[in-house]
Amino acid sequence: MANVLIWSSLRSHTGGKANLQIEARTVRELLDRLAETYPGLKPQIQRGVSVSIDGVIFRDGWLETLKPESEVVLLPRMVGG
Amino acid sequence: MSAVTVNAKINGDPVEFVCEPDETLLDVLRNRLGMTGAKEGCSTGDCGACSVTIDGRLTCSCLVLGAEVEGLNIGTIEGMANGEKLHPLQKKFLEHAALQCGVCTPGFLVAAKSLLDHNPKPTETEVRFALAGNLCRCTGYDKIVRAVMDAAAEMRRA
Amino acid sequence: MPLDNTESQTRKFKVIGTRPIRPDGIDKVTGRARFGADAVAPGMLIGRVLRSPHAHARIKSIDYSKAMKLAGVKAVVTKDDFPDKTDGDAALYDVLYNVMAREKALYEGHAVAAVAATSAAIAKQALKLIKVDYEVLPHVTDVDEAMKPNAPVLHSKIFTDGVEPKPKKASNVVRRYEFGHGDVDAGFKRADIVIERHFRTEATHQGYIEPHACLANVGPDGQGELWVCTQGHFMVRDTCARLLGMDITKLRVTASEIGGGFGGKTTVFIEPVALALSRKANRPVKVVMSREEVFKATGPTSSSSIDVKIGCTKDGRIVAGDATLRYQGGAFPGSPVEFGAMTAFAQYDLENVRAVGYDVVANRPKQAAYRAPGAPMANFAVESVIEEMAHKVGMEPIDFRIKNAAREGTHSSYGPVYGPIGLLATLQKAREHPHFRAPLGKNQGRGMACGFWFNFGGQSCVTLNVGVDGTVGLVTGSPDIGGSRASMCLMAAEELGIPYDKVRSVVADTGSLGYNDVTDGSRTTFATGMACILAARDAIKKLCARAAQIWGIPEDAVVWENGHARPAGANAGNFEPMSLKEIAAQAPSTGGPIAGHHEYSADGAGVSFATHICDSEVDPETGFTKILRYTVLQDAGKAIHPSYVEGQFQGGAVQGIGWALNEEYIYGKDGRLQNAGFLDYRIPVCSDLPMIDTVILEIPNPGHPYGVRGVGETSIVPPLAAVANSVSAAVGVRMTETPISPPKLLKALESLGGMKKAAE
Amino acid sequence: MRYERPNTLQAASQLLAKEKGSAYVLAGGTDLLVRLRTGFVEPDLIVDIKRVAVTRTIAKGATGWKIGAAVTGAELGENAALKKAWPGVVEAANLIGSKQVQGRCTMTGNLCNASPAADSVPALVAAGAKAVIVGPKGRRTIPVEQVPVGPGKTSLKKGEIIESLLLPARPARSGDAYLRFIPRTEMDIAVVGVGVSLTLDAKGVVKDARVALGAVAPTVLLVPEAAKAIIGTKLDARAMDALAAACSAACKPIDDKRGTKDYRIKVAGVLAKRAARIALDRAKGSK
Repeated sequence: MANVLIWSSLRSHTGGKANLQIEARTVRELLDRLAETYPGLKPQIQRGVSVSIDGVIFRDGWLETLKPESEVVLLPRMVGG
Repeated sequence: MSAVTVNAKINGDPVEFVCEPDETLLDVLRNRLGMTGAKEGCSTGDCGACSVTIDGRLTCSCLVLGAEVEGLNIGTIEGMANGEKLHPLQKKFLEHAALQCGVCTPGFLVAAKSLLDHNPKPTETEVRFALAGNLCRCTGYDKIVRAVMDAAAEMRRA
Repeated sequence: MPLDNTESQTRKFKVIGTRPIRPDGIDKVTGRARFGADAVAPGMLIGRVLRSPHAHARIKSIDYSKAMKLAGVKAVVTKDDFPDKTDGDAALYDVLYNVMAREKALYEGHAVAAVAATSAAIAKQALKLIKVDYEVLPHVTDVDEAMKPNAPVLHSKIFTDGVEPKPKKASNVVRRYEFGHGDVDAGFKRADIVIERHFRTEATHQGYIEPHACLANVGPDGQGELWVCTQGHFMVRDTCARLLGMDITKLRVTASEIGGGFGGKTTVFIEPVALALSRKANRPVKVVMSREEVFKATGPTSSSSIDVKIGCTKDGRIVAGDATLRYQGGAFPGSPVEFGAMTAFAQYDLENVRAVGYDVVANRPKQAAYRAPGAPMANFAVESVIEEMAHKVGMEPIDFRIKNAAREGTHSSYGPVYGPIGLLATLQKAREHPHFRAPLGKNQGRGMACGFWFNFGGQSCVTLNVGVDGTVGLVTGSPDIGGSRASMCLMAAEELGIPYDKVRSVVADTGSLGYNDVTDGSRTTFATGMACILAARDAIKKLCARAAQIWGIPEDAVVWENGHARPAGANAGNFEPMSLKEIAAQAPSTGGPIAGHHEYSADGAGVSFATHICDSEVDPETGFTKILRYTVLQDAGKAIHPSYVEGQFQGGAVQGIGWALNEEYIYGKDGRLQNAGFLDYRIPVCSDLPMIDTVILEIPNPGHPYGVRGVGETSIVPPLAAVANSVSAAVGVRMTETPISPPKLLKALESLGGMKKAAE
Repeated sequence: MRYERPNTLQAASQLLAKEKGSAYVLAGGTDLLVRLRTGFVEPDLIVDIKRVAVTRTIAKGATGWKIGAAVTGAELGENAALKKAWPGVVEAANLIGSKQVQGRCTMTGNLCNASPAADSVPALVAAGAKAVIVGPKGRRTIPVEQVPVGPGKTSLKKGEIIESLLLPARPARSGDAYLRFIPRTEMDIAVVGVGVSLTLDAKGVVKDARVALGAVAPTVLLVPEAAKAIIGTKLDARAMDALAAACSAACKPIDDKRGTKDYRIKVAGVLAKRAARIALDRAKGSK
């Protein structure tokens, strides 16, 4: 079970929870599970998210594999200048 | 509009061109003569990217009508190197990495050459004020000033 | 990650870290380099765009029949030529709407029509013959005004997202973001000192010297070509093709040399218009923006209004940080407020932190990314309060920052836990730097600030072709905005073990290479550079295989060392090492061409921190601020070409100095931009500045084989606060609005004088 | 649009007088070309006067200096004798734009552009300069402060051209100076400009002075009250304060993108003092 941290303003869609335990092997699975479990998160996920897995930022890495103890932080999709 | 025929010299070579009376020298160089080394950054004389010399005097080619240069000698970036041999300023700009995107570079080189033609031993402050009419957004000017000072030193040694 | 990156700690480099001449250098010092506006095509038409003079207006009708009758006019396009093909993609629809206004013009300068004619003069004349019937609507350009309940509403479909309950009334507030952890209210209860301040920053423009320019050529068969100055020609291709209903691969886009971008050339403006005109006229069409158009219709930054509250204990430990940020991002959703909120406190190790951001629309041009988008404004606010707080606690600001600095293991304000980071190293180096102890005179002051940016990787695709003479052609798809071709060559040369001057790097068009993300996010040297390394390793594998075949030994019995294939050991056989050149010479008769390739999406870019020190002198009678000395200390991970790393530090710092002191978008009551030119939009000139000293720190990024981190963006983050803090140190006033223009500073000095008199 | 390049001012004047549409004189062109480019003006005729020899020369005579209308800023700066006689005027002219602009711009153009913020104009007004005008009805000479009558407007009549500017011979024990405030160090339009010219008596008392302000009213202002505040003084602190107060009081500025009313009023006084100090030092240094 990956430990997923979501940013504060998304918590209204998760019943106030900041930490979510999600069973997923890849980032893509994780995002799918999140959208299924918490439909309120779907628009943001569709708009685009990046993730940090154990401190390393992945802008698009949907196929990145997750370890059971991975800490995944959801981030708005990264942009740069 | 009645087009004007103009005979002038560019980098010492004779040219004849026809232009509309409201065309700038920059338009003529770029669009009629295919000399795109001078760049249009603003068309209001505020950025210096279109710098040329007219009879040795530095100016912005966007502030000159093509029709005005009858009988005059225009100096552009295309005439700066001597055959294969780069001008010391060109060489030093490369060595000092005094360009990033490079769009302001022709204007800086023409302006810097004009400075060194008049003042072979400028101080840093003199370089900075002489080049104040050339905008660079990439470098913060540091390496440009160093390159000009270094080129001046090399030219004095030569 | 297939890479063994531990070598970045110990590897002895041969060419990495040297400062060779860039491959595009000669072209750029001789005027031969071809930028966006330098291309021509046979039979080329000139395109011009008609723009709204109103900040907010309903477009009732557009009549261009007279324009079409003008001799020499070959095509006119309006919104009708851009049917909505965005298929529910809201962000893409906004791009479409920004490219050509639809039911409303949303800002002064919004494109409403365009013409293509046989000359610039005719095109200009034709624009005057287009009749647009506008119904002028009330407008709003200020962020705080735009958030008020009675403000003119730009979009009837925006109902603030992220607030409960969801509003029933449309407004200009697009979305609310919140980041952070801990309990800030509890934190503030433990605080001995609390400082709360309000800040405002005006919008600034990226200010690249080269205006947007492109040359489009589309035929009736649906195939097209586009020459364009952009930070990402693959992005341009995909976006234009989708907007215009073209097949993506039938549009070939070539990136010209690009005269600066800084984030401003990461989207499309005139490109779809030029393509549509070309398609309609069946002729090549060139469109070049004027400087005025660049200011009025391309991406400035957000303007912002920010509240910051920080609490700390008597001994200087921050116990809570709280910020509310409101960014106006122009006429469409998407201000970078979330990045402001994420980065505001990223440089500190905080138990309790909260940052709330509001994305707001207003009648201004759609903001575009600008170097570390969203971060400088937030940093200005937080680092100003930090400096003030340090003084209040009675600590040196640098000690206060060191005490509270984020470090490896810190739970960052935006979520993840930091790996090895270089913030403390930059602070410690700053303290040791001679600048830090240099004497100051009257009305002079020293300020500092620390800044952060994420950096990211993204998609890159690289091909490396070995020539029969042993030279190497490196094909990348990342437009080179600051000398990156030199860095790419260095990395390939390092891997292959050949001299730098045996590698030539070109930026390929979209028909010649797989997709490459935009050159942004400080990603190119990191991500495309790593692809170069991996493409070189792929080529090495093939070179070794070729040597193995020639020698008649197994492939795995050959290793690559110092530019040579050699048998792996005594058992492999006794053969003289073969150089790359020798193998290449035999390529035609030993199996054909040898090439390496790599395509991927890179991640693990590694965050970057910087500390800036600024000395300034204020003329107390005029409010003029002169920057006397400036030092940038930043972690680069590993500097591939140190000159261009320094260049990024210096350029970003000076853009930040401009933002701090003089750059701003000035709007009249009519909602029109009053300073759309380089005369009154005052970017720093050469005589405004001292040399910008740089210190490159190299704390290797474990996510890159050489340890590279992105370096392009962090340098614009700290200057706003560093300058403001130096002004405060010089003359004792705390400036909370940028730009710190002379009239504002003089006014502040006068009210300080008044307060001092009152106190006496 | 037609472009004409006559060899005499009479011919130029006739061309301008005869033109039914809009006609403009071109000397340096640093303002005209910007307006042309931005569509602010759409001339039917441009008359380039640079082939008229008298417009290209700087002449020193018994009564003073005659500076041709097409003499560039760079040429002024290279004329050591003029620079020594009227350093404030030359410095002011040399502040216009960049080195590139200096290669083209002229003081007469600066005057005829009639911007209240023109850098050379307060210095010329303080120096007591006059404009020699050639027109269909002959020649006339007027003080330069009478040329601009409002932003972008001059008192020149159709067909009239300024041939040259006259500066008096430098009196003994006199000096002039011009200072402006800009937010950057170069390339900006003056937010406030102050020109001061003064003459001392043998005891070092100011016996004559002229003070002019730029960018604080619709036209450049000659401020007699400011001159009065320093005449008869040795420019001690009290006189300086009186000078500053008189300058600030004379300002009728507007709030605009370059500065606020309050700012201009305050800084006019600050710069007046600083310019007066420089003019004083120059007067003391000159024989």
